[in-house]
Amino acid sequence: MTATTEAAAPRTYAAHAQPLWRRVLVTREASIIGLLLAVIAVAMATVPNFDSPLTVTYLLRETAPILLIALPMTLIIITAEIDLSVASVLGLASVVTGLGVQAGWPLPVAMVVAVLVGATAGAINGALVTVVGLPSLAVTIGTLALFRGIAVGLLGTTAISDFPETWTDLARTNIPGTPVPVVIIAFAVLALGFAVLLHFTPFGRSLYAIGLNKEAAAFSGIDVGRSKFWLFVMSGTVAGFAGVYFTLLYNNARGDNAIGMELQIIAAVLLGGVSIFGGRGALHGVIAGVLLIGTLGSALRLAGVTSDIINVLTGLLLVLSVVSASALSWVHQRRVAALGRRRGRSPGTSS
Amino acid sequence: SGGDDAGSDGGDAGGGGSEEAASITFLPKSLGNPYFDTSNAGGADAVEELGGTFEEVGPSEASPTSQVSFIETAAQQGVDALVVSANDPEAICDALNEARDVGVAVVTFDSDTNPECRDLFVNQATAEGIAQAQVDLITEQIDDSGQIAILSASANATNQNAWIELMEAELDANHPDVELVEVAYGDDDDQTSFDKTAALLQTYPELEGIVSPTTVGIAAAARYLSTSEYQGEVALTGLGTPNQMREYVEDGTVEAFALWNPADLGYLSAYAANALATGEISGEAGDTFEAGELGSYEVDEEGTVLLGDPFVFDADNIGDFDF
Amino acid sequence: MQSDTTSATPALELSRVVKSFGAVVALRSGSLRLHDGSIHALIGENGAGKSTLVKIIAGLYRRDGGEFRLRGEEVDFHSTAQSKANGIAVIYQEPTLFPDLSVVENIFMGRQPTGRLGRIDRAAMRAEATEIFDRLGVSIDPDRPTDGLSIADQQIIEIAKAISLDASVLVMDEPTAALSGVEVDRLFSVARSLRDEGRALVFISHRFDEVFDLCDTVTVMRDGAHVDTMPIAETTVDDMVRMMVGRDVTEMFPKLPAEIGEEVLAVDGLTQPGVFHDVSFTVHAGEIVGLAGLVGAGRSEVARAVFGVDPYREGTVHVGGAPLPKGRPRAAMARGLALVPEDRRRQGLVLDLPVTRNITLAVRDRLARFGLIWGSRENESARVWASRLEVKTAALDTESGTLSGGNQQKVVLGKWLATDPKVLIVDEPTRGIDVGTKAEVHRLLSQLAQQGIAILMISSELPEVLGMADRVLVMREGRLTGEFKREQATPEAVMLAATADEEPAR
Amino acid sequence: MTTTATTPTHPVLAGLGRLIRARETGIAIAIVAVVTLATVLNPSFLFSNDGFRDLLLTPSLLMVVAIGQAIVIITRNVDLSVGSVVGLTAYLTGTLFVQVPGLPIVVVFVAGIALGAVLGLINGALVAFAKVPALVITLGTMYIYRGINVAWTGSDRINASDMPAAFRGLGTDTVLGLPVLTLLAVVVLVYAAWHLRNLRSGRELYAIGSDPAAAQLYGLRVTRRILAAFVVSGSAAGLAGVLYAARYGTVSSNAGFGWELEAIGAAVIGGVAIFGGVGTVWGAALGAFLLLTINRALPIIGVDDFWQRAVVGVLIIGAIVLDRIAAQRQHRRLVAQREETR
Ligand SMILES: Nc1ncnc2c1ncn2[C@@H]1O[C@H](COP(=O)(O)OP(=O)(O)OP(=O)(O)O)[C@@H](O)[C@H]1O
Ligand SMILES: Nc1ncnc2c1ncn2[C@@H]1O[C@H](COP(=O)(O)OP(=O)(O)OP(=O)(O)O)[C@@H](O)[C@H]1O
Ligand SMILES: [Mg+2]
Ligand SMILES: [Mg+2]
Repeated sequence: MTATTEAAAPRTYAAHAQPLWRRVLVTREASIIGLLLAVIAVAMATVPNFDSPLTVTYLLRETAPILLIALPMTLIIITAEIDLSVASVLGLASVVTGLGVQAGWPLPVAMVVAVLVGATAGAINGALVTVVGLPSLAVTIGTLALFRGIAVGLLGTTAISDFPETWTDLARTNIPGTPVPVVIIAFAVLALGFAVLLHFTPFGRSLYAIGLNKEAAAFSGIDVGRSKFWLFVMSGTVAGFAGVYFTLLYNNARGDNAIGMELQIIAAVLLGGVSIFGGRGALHGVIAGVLLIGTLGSALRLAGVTSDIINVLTGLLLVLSVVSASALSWVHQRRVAALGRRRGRSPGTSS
Repeated sequence: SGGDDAGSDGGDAGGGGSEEAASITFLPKSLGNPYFDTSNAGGADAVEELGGTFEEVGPSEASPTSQVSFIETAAQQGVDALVVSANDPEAICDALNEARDVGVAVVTFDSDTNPECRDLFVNQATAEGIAQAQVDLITEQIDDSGQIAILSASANATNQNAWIELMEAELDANHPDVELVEVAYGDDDDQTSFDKTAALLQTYPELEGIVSPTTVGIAAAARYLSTSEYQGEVALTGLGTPNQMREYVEDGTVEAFALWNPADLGYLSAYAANALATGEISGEAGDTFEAGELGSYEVDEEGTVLLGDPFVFDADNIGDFDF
Repeated sequence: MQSDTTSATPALELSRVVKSFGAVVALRSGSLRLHDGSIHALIGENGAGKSTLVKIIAGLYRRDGGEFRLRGEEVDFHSTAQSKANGIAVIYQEPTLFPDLSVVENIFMGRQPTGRLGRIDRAAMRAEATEIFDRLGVSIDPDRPTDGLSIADQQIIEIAKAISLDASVLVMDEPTAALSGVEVDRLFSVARSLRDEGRALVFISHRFDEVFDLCDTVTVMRDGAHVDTMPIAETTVDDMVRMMVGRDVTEMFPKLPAEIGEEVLAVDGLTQPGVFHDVSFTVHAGEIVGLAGLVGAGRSEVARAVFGVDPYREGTVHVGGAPLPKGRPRAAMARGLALVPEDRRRQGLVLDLPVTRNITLAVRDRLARFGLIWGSRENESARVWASRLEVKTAALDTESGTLSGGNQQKVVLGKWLATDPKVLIVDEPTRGIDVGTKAEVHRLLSQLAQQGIAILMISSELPEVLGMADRVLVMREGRLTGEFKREQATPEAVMLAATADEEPAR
Repeated sequence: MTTTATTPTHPVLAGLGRLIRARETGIAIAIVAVVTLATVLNPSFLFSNDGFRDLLLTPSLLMVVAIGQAIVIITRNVDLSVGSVVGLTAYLTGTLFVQVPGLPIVVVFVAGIALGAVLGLINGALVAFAKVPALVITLGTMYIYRGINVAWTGSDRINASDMPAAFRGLGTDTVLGLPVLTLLAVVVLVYAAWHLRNLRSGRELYAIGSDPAAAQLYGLRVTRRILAAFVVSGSAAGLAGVLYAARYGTVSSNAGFGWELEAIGAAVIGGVAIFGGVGTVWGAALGAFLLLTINRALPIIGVDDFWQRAVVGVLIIGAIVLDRIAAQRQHRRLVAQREETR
């Protein structure tokens, strides 16, 4: 009577279809890291002056804003959203820092206000996306213009550059005894925080689920709207912080600071293996992606290659990285299909 | 791109080499600007005469922060001298100082930074001289009365702002009937300047004249005017290169405009940079150096070297120039 | 009924067709022989390979081996356009409409009638669509977008699409899964008239009554292989089931007696205007409450509102005596509520995530230590549930989208059982599931009730409700219209409450 | 049960109703309002030769680009490389005149459009064949094309005097009081709109954008259509590049910089849904018109130049919020229609 009981032999379920080394080494992230190491090795060997500590300092100092903003951007793209307004938020925060100092506030106060403005900007994006339910691509193209417009509108023709030297020096100094700028400490802390959040918390798990199927995520008790909202707030906050750093680094608060950086950041995140459709990607890949673009640019500039060629290479890298991934999966499918056909010819040899 | 044989092999020891020759890198506000093309060509000539190595680098759009990475690269390469036209007086300051710390001589030309960030500024003309020349040109063309507007480059361009300030003072002091109605910013971008000109003409139907103290701006404004109903009605002057303006002077859109010779500016800057790099001068007031066919120059207060007075081009003399 | 055409060239013939996806062999040896003027049933367990066979016919997949003949000619379709051009129309298991386009455009997309300069002749298109709808006996506004149409209406449009193709072979992959009795009847009469016009039809369904009602021949598949083909008149349900599962089964697992405890879930006066009104009921520990009704009665909406994924305007929900906040699935889960939704592909599973992550998705907070979660703990937890429910998969990190429907349903069940629920709401737990798995699901639900879990089971299949439930609630048009104890719940009584003025379906 | 009321309305009335509710009408009204306000404050905005001409001329180039962009967006893709394509073709135009003196203007137009088409084809091939997201691909080619442009141009530039007067005349000439460039843009617009509405290939673009997976199941030629959409977008950008050279006379390496976001913004304002399947090229073109007209009107209305971008941002957000409200209302109406007939 009982339906399916033929002394159900205890089944074992292999947890993994692939061996460990394959799962670790044959990943998008691993190949980006490998490429980064290769670029560094080649540059060391062939580009004069590349091996100087200055290279490290300059590289990290300049890519720091991209590194910072790439962190929350990764999480946002994993939920299948996007934030194109980050560079505008950076510019707005820069202007706010400047105006604060001009108004006679102590710099730390101005900095805190600037970061809060960034958070507010992020909250506006978040609310439009989650509460009103608009597509983030369109929303942030709008706020890209809006926040930049406010920044440029507030400061008009002027640039503010009378920041206390103790602070501007802090933005430029290195960790004593190393060629690494102090801002990297802030980045490391944030990166660790974001990595843990994304890869080792229930919240992080829910982000992948949201990116792949937000309806199923909602049915699993994940508050999709709230999660996304906070991601946008994080993105705004980090962009605000990056704006303060940018201002101090260049001793310069301007409305058009970091104009166009949003696309650089997104390019780096995508290069790092995050899927624009959401649900896939890891932070170590993204960090490697940012550093890869930065290092390549730095090495090529040192080798006397002009900025246009560097742009072409950045674009090629991005295109090749996605195309190769899709080509690989195509080859894989072909192989599998061929395997299937072979099996098909000799029936009876299946599972 | 512009930089010819860019084999900057030398220069590990920043500063005085055994020979007189130095490696000099030119960093304009942006690439793709014919004014800097000309000035850099002058610089390249000078470097060739000196037997050094010339390199030209720069961002594709004129923003201060994008200049920084090129300054840093020059510092890493340990070039002997860097010749910069600053997009912002402050933003590239720290980077320039770091470069000087590792032994790079820094000369600014065309647009200065704060004096403490560079060794020498090669000034194309004094700000007073430029402002005076432009006010004279425009007031003459509009019979010293009516509305005028200024079409500037980017809102932060140091040199532009200094001139505009002086022009306003001069207008207030000596031309009571001339009203400056607006300062518009074309961002040294051709399309923006063109559209801004259209907007100015429309916003101020009474406008008598436009001053554009930037070569990109004046060319764009002239092109708009030449095809519009305002041709010959609204006066246009400012700073432009003869090759860009020739057509408009000939068709009557523009009566006269001013400029120095940018090639000379680059040439002088290269000699100044070389003199600094070889230790011939230190940038103190009173130092003197030879600048090839331009003769001898002296460093004056605030570490400035002056090229000379601006030159006025008009229909009679424009045929004599080709740059 | 069926003219004897076995000797004539078959309209379509597949023999020993092979198809595999990676390591998964979906079809080992699929065979099917269709004749004109016949309706051919294709049955088999979940994952038997029916849909895969259909997709090969449609040109969506290319076979790895075997033969495929159309009217005697060997063919090898590279695209669905080719199969269409050869007079094959396919209604896929999931409706595939363009939500932003109008009903007419959906029907004719890609082959609109054109006039001069290739200009689309909208009037002709509209006229033809109206004609088809008349023939189907439905009136759908041909100019409205398909967005917002009920699943039944969407299915009707799929059928209209196939009819307009004037195809000689029409394949329907579970077209009735989402249809109510009236709609099924209407579909069947259209299918019969198409058959009488001399076309060949394939009909896939898990409902034997439908197969007997409509078809003349049946092909049974098991494990990706052809088992047998025979005239429907020469077979019985028991035979078919035996062939499908390779053993004897009954469709229904007998309900085990369970001790009914205290009230766990109490819903009072739940109202969402336009969706459901004044819905009140209770579920006790150990009790299975069946919620019956026609498709579209609003049962799923009530379940979703109770769980908190949908809003409701008025009313209260109590779990274990304490009120549950509105619209907060998390709070509901914390209080021991679990919902197995009706649409497993869209709501139940993240198809691109591995089985592991799906099973642990609802318990991720619980698996965390000091707020941190590790893959090994997830794997461990998932392994337990996968083996308890006997999910058929080679490895737990395979993407759940590649499992067959029944196994996907088991993953969803496992996901919610892992939360150790006090109240389990299951919405159509056996929709599209084969008999064997169905009995397993029933046994599982029975056991869970025995363990003291309160179960609310929504089902459109009356035998299932009557067989499993201790108490039956009936909904019609958003209102509770009947409540029956197990003993009182006769098919007639329940159907009457579900339809009232309408004619009883099935 | 499976019925939905067909409310019988007169087709003409229904058409009128649709026209009134249409997004395009709303934008047209907004444009009229902006122009009226600006003209009241400063009559020369409209009532001077240059004023009227510039009103039509300024948005024409972006309109052409936005039409191409809209077509790509309708297929649920996006083309971020259009700005770079404009730059490359504009420079090509100038170079051709410099290198081959006396070249007929038509040839230059064909060359510009052909280059645009090739660049679009590269985008399309990568998106359609390699099946990779358009956003990523065109972000990459945006950098590549711009880089090639800068490398090619160097610090060179095309000056007005390098191009024949007849060609530059196109940038300002008028026929019957209407600028030639605008007429060209309108021809492109009318053809694109007709094609999208009345031809199978046009309707299939909507189907693909509405549900790509379903389009595949239907047997639509998805790959070919997407390829074609990108080629069209590239060609439109190529045409805009040629027109750019005619209108602005000077072409440097950053011509068309940042136009990609403006074109997307214009399409979004015009009611083209960013996730495909919905919208018309009319809307996108009107969106472009509104965007640039507002830019020109702001200084006259007395809003500082610097706030322009902020206004554009508000406009974009306002447009999508409006879309959302309208879509929700429509969805509710459709569902209600179904409920009613139960
Ligand atoms: N795209 C795919 N990739 C991998 N495996 C697949 C794919 N499609 C189907 N399969 C597998 O092939 C087998 C047959 O699936 P198919 O959908 O044909 O079954 P079915 O008989 O239609 O089942 P159901 O009745 O549940 O619809 C299943 O084991 C399924 O997991
Ligand atoms: N995917 C969908 N798209 C559009 N309308 C839908 C969809 N699913 C359900 N509906 C509609 O929502 C209303 C309520 O349907 P619902 O599925 O909740 O009823 P139900 O009684 O739960 O039926 P079922 O037996 O299918 O679970 C019906 O009018 C139905 O047609
Ligand atoms: Mg199936
Ligand atoms: Mg339901």
